[in-house]
Amino acid sequence: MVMVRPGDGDGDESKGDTMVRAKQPREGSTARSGKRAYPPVALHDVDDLRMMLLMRRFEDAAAEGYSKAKIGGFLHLDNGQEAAALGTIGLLRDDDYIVTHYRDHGHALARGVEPERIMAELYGKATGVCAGKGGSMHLFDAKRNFMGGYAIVTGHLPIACGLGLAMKYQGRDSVVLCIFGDGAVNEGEWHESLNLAAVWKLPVLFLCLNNEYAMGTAIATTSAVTNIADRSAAYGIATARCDGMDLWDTRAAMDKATVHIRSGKGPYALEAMTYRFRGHSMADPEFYRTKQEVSERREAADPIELVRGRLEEAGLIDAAAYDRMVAEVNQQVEECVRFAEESPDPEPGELYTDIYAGIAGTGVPGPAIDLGRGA
Amino acid sequence: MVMVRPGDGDGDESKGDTMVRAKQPREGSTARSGKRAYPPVALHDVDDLRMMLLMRRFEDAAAEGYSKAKIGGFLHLDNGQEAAALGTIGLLRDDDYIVTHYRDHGHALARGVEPERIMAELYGKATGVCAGKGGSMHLFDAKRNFMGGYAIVTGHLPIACGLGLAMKYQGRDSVVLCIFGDGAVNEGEWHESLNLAAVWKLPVLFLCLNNEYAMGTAIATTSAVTNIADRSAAYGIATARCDGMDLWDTRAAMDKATVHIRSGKGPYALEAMTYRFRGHSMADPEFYRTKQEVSERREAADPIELVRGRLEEAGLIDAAAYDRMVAEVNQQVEECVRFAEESPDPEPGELYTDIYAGIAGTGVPGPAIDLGRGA
Amino acid sequence: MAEITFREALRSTLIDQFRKDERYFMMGEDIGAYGGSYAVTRGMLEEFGDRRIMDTPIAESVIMGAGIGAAMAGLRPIVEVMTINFSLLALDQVVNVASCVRYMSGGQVQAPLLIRMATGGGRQLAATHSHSLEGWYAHLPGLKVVTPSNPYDAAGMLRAAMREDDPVLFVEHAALYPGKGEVPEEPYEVPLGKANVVREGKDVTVVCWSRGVGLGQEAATQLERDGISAEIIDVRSMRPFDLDTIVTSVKKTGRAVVVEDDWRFGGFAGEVAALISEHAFDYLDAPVRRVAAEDVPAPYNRLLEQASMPNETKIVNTVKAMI
Amino acid sequence: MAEITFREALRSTLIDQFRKDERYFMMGEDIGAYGGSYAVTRGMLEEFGDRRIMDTPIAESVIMGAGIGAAMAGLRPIVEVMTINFSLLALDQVVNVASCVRYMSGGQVQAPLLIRMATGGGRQLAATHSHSLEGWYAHLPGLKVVTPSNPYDAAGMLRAAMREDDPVLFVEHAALYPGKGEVPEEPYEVPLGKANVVREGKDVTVVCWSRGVGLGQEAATQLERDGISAEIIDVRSMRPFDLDTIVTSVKKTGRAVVVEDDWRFGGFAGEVAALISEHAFDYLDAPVRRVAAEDVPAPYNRLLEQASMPNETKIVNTVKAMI
Ligand SMILES: Cc1ncc(C[n+]2csc(CCOP(=O)(O)OP(=O)(O)O)c2C)c(N)n1
Ligand SMILES: Cc1ncc(C[n+]2csc(CCOP(=O)(O)OP(=O)(O)O)c2C)c(N)n1
Ligand SMILES: [Mg+2]
Ligand SMILES: [Mg+2]
Repeated sequence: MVMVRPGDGDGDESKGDTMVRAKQPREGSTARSGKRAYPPVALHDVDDLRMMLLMRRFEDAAAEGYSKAKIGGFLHLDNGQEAAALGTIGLLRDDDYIVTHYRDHGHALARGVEPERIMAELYGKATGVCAGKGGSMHLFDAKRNFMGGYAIVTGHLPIACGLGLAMKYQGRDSVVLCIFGDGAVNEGEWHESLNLAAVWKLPVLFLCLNNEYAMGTAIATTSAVTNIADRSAAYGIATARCDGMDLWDTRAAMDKATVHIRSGKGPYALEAMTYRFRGHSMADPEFYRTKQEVSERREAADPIELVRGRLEEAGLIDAAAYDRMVAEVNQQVEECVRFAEESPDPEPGELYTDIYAGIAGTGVPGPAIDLGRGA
Repeated sequence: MVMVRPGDGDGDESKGDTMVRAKQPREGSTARSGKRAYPPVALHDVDDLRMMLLMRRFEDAAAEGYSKAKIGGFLHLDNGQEAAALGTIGLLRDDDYIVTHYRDHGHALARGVEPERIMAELYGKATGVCAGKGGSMHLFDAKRNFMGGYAIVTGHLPIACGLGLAMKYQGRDSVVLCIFGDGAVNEGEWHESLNLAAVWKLPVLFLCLNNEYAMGTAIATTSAVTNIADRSAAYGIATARCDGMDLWDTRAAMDKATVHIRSGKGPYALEAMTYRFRGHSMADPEFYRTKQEVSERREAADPIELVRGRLEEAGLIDAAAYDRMVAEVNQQVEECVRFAEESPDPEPGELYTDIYAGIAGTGVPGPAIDLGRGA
Repeated sequence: MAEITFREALRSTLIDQFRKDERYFMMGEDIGAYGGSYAVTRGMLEEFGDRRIMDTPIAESVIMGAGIGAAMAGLRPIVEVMTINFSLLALDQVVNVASCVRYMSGGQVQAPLLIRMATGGGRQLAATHSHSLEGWYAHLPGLKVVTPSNPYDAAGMLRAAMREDDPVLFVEHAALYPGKGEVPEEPYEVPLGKANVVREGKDVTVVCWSRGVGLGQEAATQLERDGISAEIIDVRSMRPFDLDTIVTSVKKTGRAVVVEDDWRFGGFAGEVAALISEHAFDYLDAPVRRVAAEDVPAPYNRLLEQASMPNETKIVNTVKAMI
Repeated sequence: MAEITFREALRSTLIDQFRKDERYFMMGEDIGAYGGSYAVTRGMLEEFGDRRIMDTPIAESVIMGAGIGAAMAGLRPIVEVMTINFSLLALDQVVNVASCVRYMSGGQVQAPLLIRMATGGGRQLAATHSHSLEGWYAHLPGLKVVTPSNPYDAAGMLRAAMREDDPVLFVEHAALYPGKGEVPEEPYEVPLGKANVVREGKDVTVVCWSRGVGLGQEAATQLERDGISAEIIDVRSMRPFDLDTIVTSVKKTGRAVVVEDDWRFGGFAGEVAALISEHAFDYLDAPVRRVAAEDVPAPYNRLLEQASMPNETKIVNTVKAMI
């Protein structure tokens, strides 16, 4: 079901016509219809199920922490989008790069960042991945080339181009995975970035997680052409759409995309059709969609249920093993929360570190008075 | 030769597929090949010839003024682009709007702005269209709905959307003509503006004067897809390309575009293929193209020569009449220059007017000392 | 007089003006179906429809420019930028069109646009979402920049701003939205460009605006206990700026502290301090001090963030060190 | 030592560093085939090829971000923004990534990027093309902002800036490019963050930078004729800022004038004035004065534009009015 446009992957995109279709019917998620031809399940799919459960439970625990005011700021959860994240990030090599937006906990988990250090970051603790300075929207793990969550919509697309440029400059065949939402597509930086990546043939994979809404705004309200893969094709970029609720469909699309990029053919734009089961952030009153819509969509396609179902069918997991797995994951997340709660806040002096490589500030002495710190 | 994509003008763009073709061969200007089917020439074409001569001669006179340091700032001349400007602007109604970029003298002339007031503006005089405050790059004539030359590349595209929105809001069927170059299409605001105009169906005509270079950068250096009409189609916008060196071809395309917009179908993107015979600005050393390229292109297609040729063929003008016309235009431009030279500079106090509707400034008194004005 | 929130003061003023004059309409991200990210526009889509309450794409530059263009054509657009953080993406339109189009055109064209945006930190939104950059806007000739500190001023200044023939930036500190205050039911205006002495005092002048006014008042209460009498001036309008009121006060008190949420170095408080030093030089008993944000990107951790921001304790300590 | 232009000082330093270290490359509009809009990069495409001298689309935000991203991956990108006017379109990247990515990431990521841009008015480019907004950048913790006034500093500061592990904004006043000065042939560095006393004096301290230094020196020459001895300090680095050198001078002279090309209200000179008033309060015999641009959008007409800008006469008159 990966939709490949003519010219995709055959090494000669430039010749082929790529199509931009206005207002074509949305690809429904057909994950549970059973019509799809799947590859046989593999043992590592069990690990992926566990990871998806972890991603889901982690978000729920974060929501609880937020409700108790242990977590501050904005909190964007990605329940429902686990397959789209894991099916892409899970296929990357260690030397590949990731930049993503603020809805980034699951992405960090999928990249292998320690869950307790992510939770500790949400709690703002010294043991957090960013030592409590970045928070939920700005997760970084440089040693895993996880180069950040970014909270200015599309602010990271130019950064992805730069990372891709560095790969190309150094003759490395790493891929830069750049993740954003459907609402990001109308921002000028999206355009500038796709064009630059196309004309310089940068190894950037532009992954749009199309969950149909940008905060409360449905995509058709803000785009005359709602097929984002097609819009991306206008740059001469190879594109595809996949069912982001389906781990296997996403993986297949991701595989094609990375092969394309590593072979030096330049960027690729992948649109994963997905849906978020929670509000935009914890502050979202969800006026713009009905509870019924959400529950119907969840009923129709929960990415975890799909994986679980296929593993059960294949006899790789049974109900008891699944329950055990859920319990283990719950336990693991509880420990993350405990770790976060018990971790210390950053030292007050941390306020002034990590600004410059050296100690230089303004060069102007601060006022020689008690600042009333931590008031 | 106006290239119309399927769905264009048939009232149902949304259904039709619009094509984005990468790296298709550039439309050569076939103006002088004589193969084109032209409408019969008309008497008003003689006026257009005169106007094009005026546009050309005006620019040459501006260049002279600049060389004598009577004109300051940056000076961008549009010799060679006369048909693209007149073939579009000339078809507008009085209640239509225009916003354009810094290469704007010819556009103001085509709109009927008094040539002497444009020249006076280049000379920075009180009699200039903007009272000497705007200069070459920022010509305005509000009573003719000529809403400005803008010098930040694409800065005026959002403005065009706003003017268009106002037309729609008020139920008026005016067209907003928005003119920019090929270099502008990679800027984020181009994207934001085309998308907004498309989704809100704003009556904006996006006219790209594709003269193949942005300063010294050839279009293929910066765009993987160099067909700008096709790139515009990615927004679900009706598009066409025309030969901007050919007054009739441009007019035909413009006619289609305005009919489309006035019938409420939303924006239109027109790409006029053209070429500038002079450097980007008076400061351009033109390292990036050869003198030979320029003279060949000029030889192959000078928009003025085409009009003159057809008028001669049709017996509407002969060599003597043409020479007389040239002499008259030269005379007219000389008078513009004289007017500009003899006009006074703005009063010193003008520095502080036209900032606010009232007199409010910062509210802070200036230093009570002689400012050494005009030093 | 009713006790209403700052948010409600804005909302009811907008609604009242929308009912009276068709030329007003609003554009912004999530102002309609979502109900406004700070709920200022809640219910307006339902009443005025999507012709006048327009949910836009996430595309700040074209939203701003579309507002400017529509204003140039005679309408009275209101552009809501969700927060000042995102306004950087639209800054070019403000600097290079809105604030100078009247001038460049030699007075032919005006852009009577109202720009609204939320500002300020303090909610653990970290480095990219906690800016207080309204001082940058106040730097621009051709623009007016106002920032109310309470519901009464919010309603009155918004009404006045909506009548202006110049572009006005109306800055709303996000921390103030839920705060309550008395607001008359009858329409009224608070003229732009007038500072307000919100508390009289004789030992020191605390110059503040927006969220800072509450801090200043709280500090004054604390200082009073130690026998120090602080005069609190709410600047209200950053441009035009009511220097007279401030200088008059400083001539009386001999001391001034300027409070702002933005970073100290290169912030607007520096301008205010410089102006006071320049215009009340002979009356100053101590150098003008500033209480502003620490020179660090906003940290996420709550304690660090609180430590980085101005607060009443810092004002009190600063004043005490001056006396 | 050779007499070379400011432009040539930059160009030869870039070339020297490019030859020595492969990690340097440059991106910008028209830096290659066109030869650089101010000809700073002329000939570099020919020597280093289009892998290292990259002509970009007109798309300031992605150029800036691509520089930041490449720096994060270990390269040493140089981004040329044609002029500071256009940099507003890339400002978000500077504010919300370059200057705070180290902090947000808890020190894991750095962006050792060099940003170069031309600044300043005076060439009749009118309201949209005559900005001097470097003070805005100096406001940002995490960024360094320097602005040399002569060829010697240009080469030495550029060399130092290219070695920094922090993002540095290198601001080049367009009026200075053709100016000549002595520059050693051997590589040298001028450390960032150090002001320079370019002329000693005892009656007044003139604090200036970039184009202002020439104005200050000219004013000092004129003042000398009237028996007034002016000390001229070239700030050189706006952030970090060498307050010590300035305060030491003002303690000696008792008077200060700050000169800048930007608008007075809310400009960086206000910060400098506020700092001087704060840190040399007891030594000041007169309020600190500023000579800056008039509070108007830049007009096109030459006489109006000249009248709107700081010049030596205004400095002289300001000093005389203080003494
Ligand atoms: C430049 C900018 N404008 C506005 C916002 C506020 N905002 C945060 S997320 C968001 C919606 C983004 O939607 P989408 O890209 O579809 O991603 P999703 O949240 O659905 O995953 C908006 C408008 C922002 N962070 N940055
Ligand atoms: C935002 C911005 N970036 C850069 C520039 C400098 N600049 C002025 S014109 C120009 C080239 C524009 O080329 P194009 O759009 O093709 O128009 P043309 O000059 O060919 O008519 C550039 C880069 C600018 N004015 N604004
Ligand atoms: Mg979305
Ligand atoms: Mg061009």
